[in-house]
Amino acid sequence: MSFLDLHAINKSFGPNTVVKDFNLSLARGKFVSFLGPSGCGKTTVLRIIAGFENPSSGTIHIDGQDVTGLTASQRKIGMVFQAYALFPNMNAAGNVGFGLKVAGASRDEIEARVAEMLKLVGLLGFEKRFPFELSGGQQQRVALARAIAPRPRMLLLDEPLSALDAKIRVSLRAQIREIQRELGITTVFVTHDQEEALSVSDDIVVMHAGLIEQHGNPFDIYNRPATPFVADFIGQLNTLHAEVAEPSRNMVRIGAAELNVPSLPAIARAGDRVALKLRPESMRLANGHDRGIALSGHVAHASFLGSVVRLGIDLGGGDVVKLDSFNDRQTLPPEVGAPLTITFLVDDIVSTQMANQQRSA
Amino acid sequence: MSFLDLHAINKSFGPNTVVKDFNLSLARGKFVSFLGPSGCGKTTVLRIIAGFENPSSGTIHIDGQDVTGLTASQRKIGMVFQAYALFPNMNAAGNVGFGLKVAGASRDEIEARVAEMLKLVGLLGFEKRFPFELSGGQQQRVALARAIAPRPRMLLLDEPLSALDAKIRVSLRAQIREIQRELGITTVFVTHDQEEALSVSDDIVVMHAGLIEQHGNPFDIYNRPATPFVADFIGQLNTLHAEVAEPSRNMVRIGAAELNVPSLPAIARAGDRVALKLRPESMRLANGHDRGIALSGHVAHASFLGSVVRLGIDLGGGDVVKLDSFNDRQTLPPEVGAPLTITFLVDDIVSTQMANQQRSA
Amino acid sequence: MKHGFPIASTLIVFVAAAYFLVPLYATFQFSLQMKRGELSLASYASVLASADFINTLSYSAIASFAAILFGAILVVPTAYWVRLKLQKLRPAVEFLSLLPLIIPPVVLVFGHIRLFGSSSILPLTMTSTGTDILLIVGYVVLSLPYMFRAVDNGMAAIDIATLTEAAESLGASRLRTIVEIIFPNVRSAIVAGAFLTFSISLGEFVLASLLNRPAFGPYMVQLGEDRAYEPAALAILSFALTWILMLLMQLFATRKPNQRLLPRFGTGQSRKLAP
Amino acid sequence: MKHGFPIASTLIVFVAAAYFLVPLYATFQFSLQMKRGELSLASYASVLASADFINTLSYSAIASFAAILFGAILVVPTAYWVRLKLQKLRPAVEFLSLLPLIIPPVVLVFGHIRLFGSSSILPLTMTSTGTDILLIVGYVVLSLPYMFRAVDNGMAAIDIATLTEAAESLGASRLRTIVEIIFPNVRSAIVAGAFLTFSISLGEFVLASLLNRPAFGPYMVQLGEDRAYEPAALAILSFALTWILMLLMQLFATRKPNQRLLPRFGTGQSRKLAP
Repeated sequence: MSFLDLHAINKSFGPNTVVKDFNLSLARGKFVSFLGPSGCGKTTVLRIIAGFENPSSGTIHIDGQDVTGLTASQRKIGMVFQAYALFPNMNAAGNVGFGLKVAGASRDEIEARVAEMLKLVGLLGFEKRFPFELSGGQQQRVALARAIAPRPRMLLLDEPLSALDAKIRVSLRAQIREIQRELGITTVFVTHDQEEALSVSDDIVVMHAGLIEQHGNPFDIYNRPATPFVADFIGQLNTLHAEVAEPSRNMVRIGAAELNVPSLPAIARAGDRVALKLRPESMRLANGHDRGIALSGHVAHASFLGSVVRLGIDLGGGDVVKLDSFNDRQTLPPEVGAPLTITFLVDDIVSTQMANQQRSA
Repeated sequence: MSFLDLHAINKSFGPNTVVKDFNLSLARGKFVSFLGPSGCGKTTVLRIIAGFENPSSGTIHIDGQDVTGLTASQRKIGMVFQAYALFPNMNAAGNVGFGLKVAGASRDEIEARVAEMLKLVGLLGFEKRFPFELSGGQQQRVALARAIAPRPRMLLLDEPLSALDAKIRVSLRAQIREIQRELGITTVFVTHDQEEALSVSDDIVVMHAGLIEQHGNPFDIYNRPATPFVADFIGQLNTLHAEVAEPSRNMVRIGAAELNVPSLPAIARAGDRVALKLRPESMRLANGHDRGIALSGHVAHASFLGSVVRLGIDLGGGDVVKLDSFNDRQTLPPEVGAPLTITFLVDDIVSTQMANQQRSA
Repeated sequence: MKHGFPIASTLIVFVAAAYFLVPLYATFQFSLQMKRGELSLASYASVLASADFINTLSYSAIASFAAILFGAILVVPTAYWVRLKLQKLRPAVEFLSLLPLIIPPVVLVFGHIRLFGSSSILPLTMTSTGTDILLIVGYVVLSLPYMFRAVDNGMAAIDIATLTEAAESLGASRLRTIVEIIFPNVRSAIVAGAFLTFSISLGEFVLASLLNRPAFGPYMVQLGEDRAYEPAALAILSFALTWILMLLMQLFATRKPNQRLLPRFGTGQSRKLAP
Repeated sequence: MKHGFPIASTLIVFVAAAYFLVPLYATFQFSLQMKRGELSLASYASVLASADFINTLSYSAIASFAAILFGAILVVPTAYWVRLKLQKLRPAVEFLSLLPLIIPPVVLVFGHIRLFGSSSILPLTMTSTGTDILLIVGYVVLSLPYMFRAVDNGMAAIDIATLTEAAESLGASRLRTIVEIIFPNVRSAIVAGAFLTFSISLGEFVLASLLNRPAFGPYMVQLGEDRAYEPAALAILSFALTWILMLLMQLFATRKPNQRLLPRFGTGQSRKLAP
């Protein structure tokens, strides 16, 4: 049986419906991310789970108990906020111990648990520091310790990393995931950053305009997007235009090459133009160990990004595809205008759409 | 002869010296980035070029003219600010035309130039919009148009993208670079974002604590860092520990393998432990086309980041190296604990340091 | 977060509103009762017919406008330069701007009478014009906390330093920057400060009374001691006058996009509720 | 951006400072001249020996403290709930808090005398205690703009809504949240508001005079009309008293980390100059 159950949640603010018929079942100990652009309703769902907002309709069960009617203070859910929200008048120990004090724990018990929690987040020795004496990353680690100190049934994280610097963001997300695994605590993580969601989650719920677009593991979300929105929102997509050759056999033609694509839109007729969608990293520069389809073109632009070199390759006919390759210390990136050949596998085609439905990636 | 010449610039605020003996010669039409962590002095140098700060000592020449004593309003330098700094009481046309109006251009002339500039930044038709009616990216494009409308001798950009969303940041940096190429205007770009600097610049000046650490093109900055600071600050570094075998022949030993490294610290003696530094993308999973040195280990952690899969590989002896590989739709990332073999070339070793000087990458 | 609180606090807000509005209504109602047994505007007619009313009102209005003018000329450049160049002096200037609230006006008046009295080198109190000047200066001082706050917050809302640098990099002189960039963007803040200055000056009693000026405040108090119904009419009139003026000033300031109806003292951050 | 401006504006700041400090000094100097030809504290002795001084001062001090207490009890929960739950009512509440600056006090007094006069259902003005209550309520109202601003800005500085949610998610009741989280974090803001309330109430004249209360303000004005040197001494004394009180209040509020010495009305953003 699932640990967290959201059933038919709807939420409106006045005339605006921000969450529509949201259903989710989550097993105990899982780490799930809500991912979507701002305004997609992900934070509202989180706040409904926490008890900060009432759903307009629907029910919330945690561990079999219907908590829909409970206040936030009765739900036993730990929460970490984007803006840290440490109590400025208390030091780190006071913050971490607050939930235990409220629960009526003894002084010794609180002290021991505070030490344990601060050790867990790597801040042992920082007990006496006030929030304004801590860096952003340290504050958020104290906030995490505070949230889990009273042994909540669940942990909710509301964009906890978006106020932090890039390097700290990466290291703290790994630390959060490690702690979550260690404690086995069921966790919901809200973010608009796809790399963050992909890298830490067991499961991802991609949301758009109040609806769930896809619910799956990171690998599937990225490699088998269920809707055009997910395909576009997560990662980048190249578009290759082709002409339908034989719709019945899923054959298309690019220039002189014919290829058998995994699928074609049902309405496609011979002679229609279709758009094949591929990830930039699925395309390779031809290097002797060639595979799959090869297409020739020339470099339209080249960006050296450090570990990755990103080329824009003009294949003629209006198609400029992006191609990522790793930096090689011995080889300068190609010059603009240089001719080259790219290869890809038909299995790498993420989706095939009618050309007039094309979106820019 | 160089177009911009900074000679022996020093700047102190009270007791703090924030720029130390800064020298720079820049050819006409170049795009140079100042890159460094916050507080490194990069913005101060930019503000000294603009005329918003006076250097404590040193001279600034633009196109042969000594401008050290000129006010900002006399220097004819266009500037784009992080916070856009559009005049809230003027619409887009009013903002773009302000510099020309100040210079005494005629009404027709202003109108024509405003249209030309707005077209250049892709905002034709937005003349009547006020700043609060524009998105962040649009505001910054208007700010760019405003800066270049009076045909300044140089363009200065002070972290122009850091207030924008990730996707807009990437597209606007490409647009800025394109416009800069089209106009051939000498440009200085300040950023703390290495990918931004690497992708758009002809030249990069890496700064640290008021000093220039390295001045070179992006490829060299990344692949041939001149100082340990640059190596650490730009990109990521793996550390592989090795034992010095024969210092005279630059031979080291890792486990049973002996290899000839490009260089060794002069003080290295046989039996000393040294740290070899390599980029994550220099390491490859062994795949049959093996090359260079091969080392065996097992997966310590695996993150799926979308286009890239990042593995941490435990090679034993305390060395856990990161390895980036591109996502493959057909292959799930390896499980934690799975054994595998990595390969790298000795030419990919960025630097070799004594093990006790080791820094975390 | 869900039970009952909105009702309790809405109640508080209504009680607070009632605290102002009920007396206002009571005053208005009373002002209509001059003729026994019927509601009439007789008390208003009586007030408006009085030469003292017109004279003191116009005297105070002129003095208030003068105070607004001098106040703006003093405050706008000061606030601008402090923000631009004298960040270190900010605490001192902020403190100065609050002094008029802390120093009882009586102290100021005594000090001025001493300084500018018959035996001083600048015997302003000896002439009527001199005393008028002292009164206006006093009004400027009394309104300083509000004027400075309003203008300073108006400048905080736009990033004055960066706007100045942007204008400079486009070749604009300092004067041009102030006239074309700074002033248009703080105009509504100046109007807010002016409105408060006017309100305070019009009803002010202590300064005008001690300097013995024929101002509206002392006239109101005097009438309050002498008559029954006219003071109520007077209070309503002065209230209405203040509001009409405020509306006129708002209309004048309306051209700027994105302005607020009410003077703004604080940060007024609003919290993002939905995701 | 480089030439001369710091000098010009530094000058303005000094002139502004002089405008307050010179009269203060002149008053002080004059207060020492009661005995012809020598400097003495005779005027102070005369003031301090007067029973009226002690009586009116203690009366006003008690009334001020009462006003502070009631003001805080009214303002802190209101400001808290408005921030937390009634963002839509913010403009209305902000406007209400400014009303006392806009409505002349005379109007309020007339309204109250009408409402609570001999013929009303709550004839407060008929008893001394009733009038005292009216005076205190009047002081609360007069200080509302300052008290509300100070507390509201204190709450803006910390994110009150998120702190409340954080406390709730840790199981805390609303009362516990207010007592342990909200109050300690706005204590210095309350002290700032209290200080201004005290300053204003102590020197207030119009309300006290119209309600005919034995308060310090009317006493100062009365003395100013009757005597020569004592008023100066009185002004200095009241000034000193206000400051001593402020220091005491600051000491009381000092435990909180990261506080400011001065009451804070605005955003007080400081600009980052170096990179």
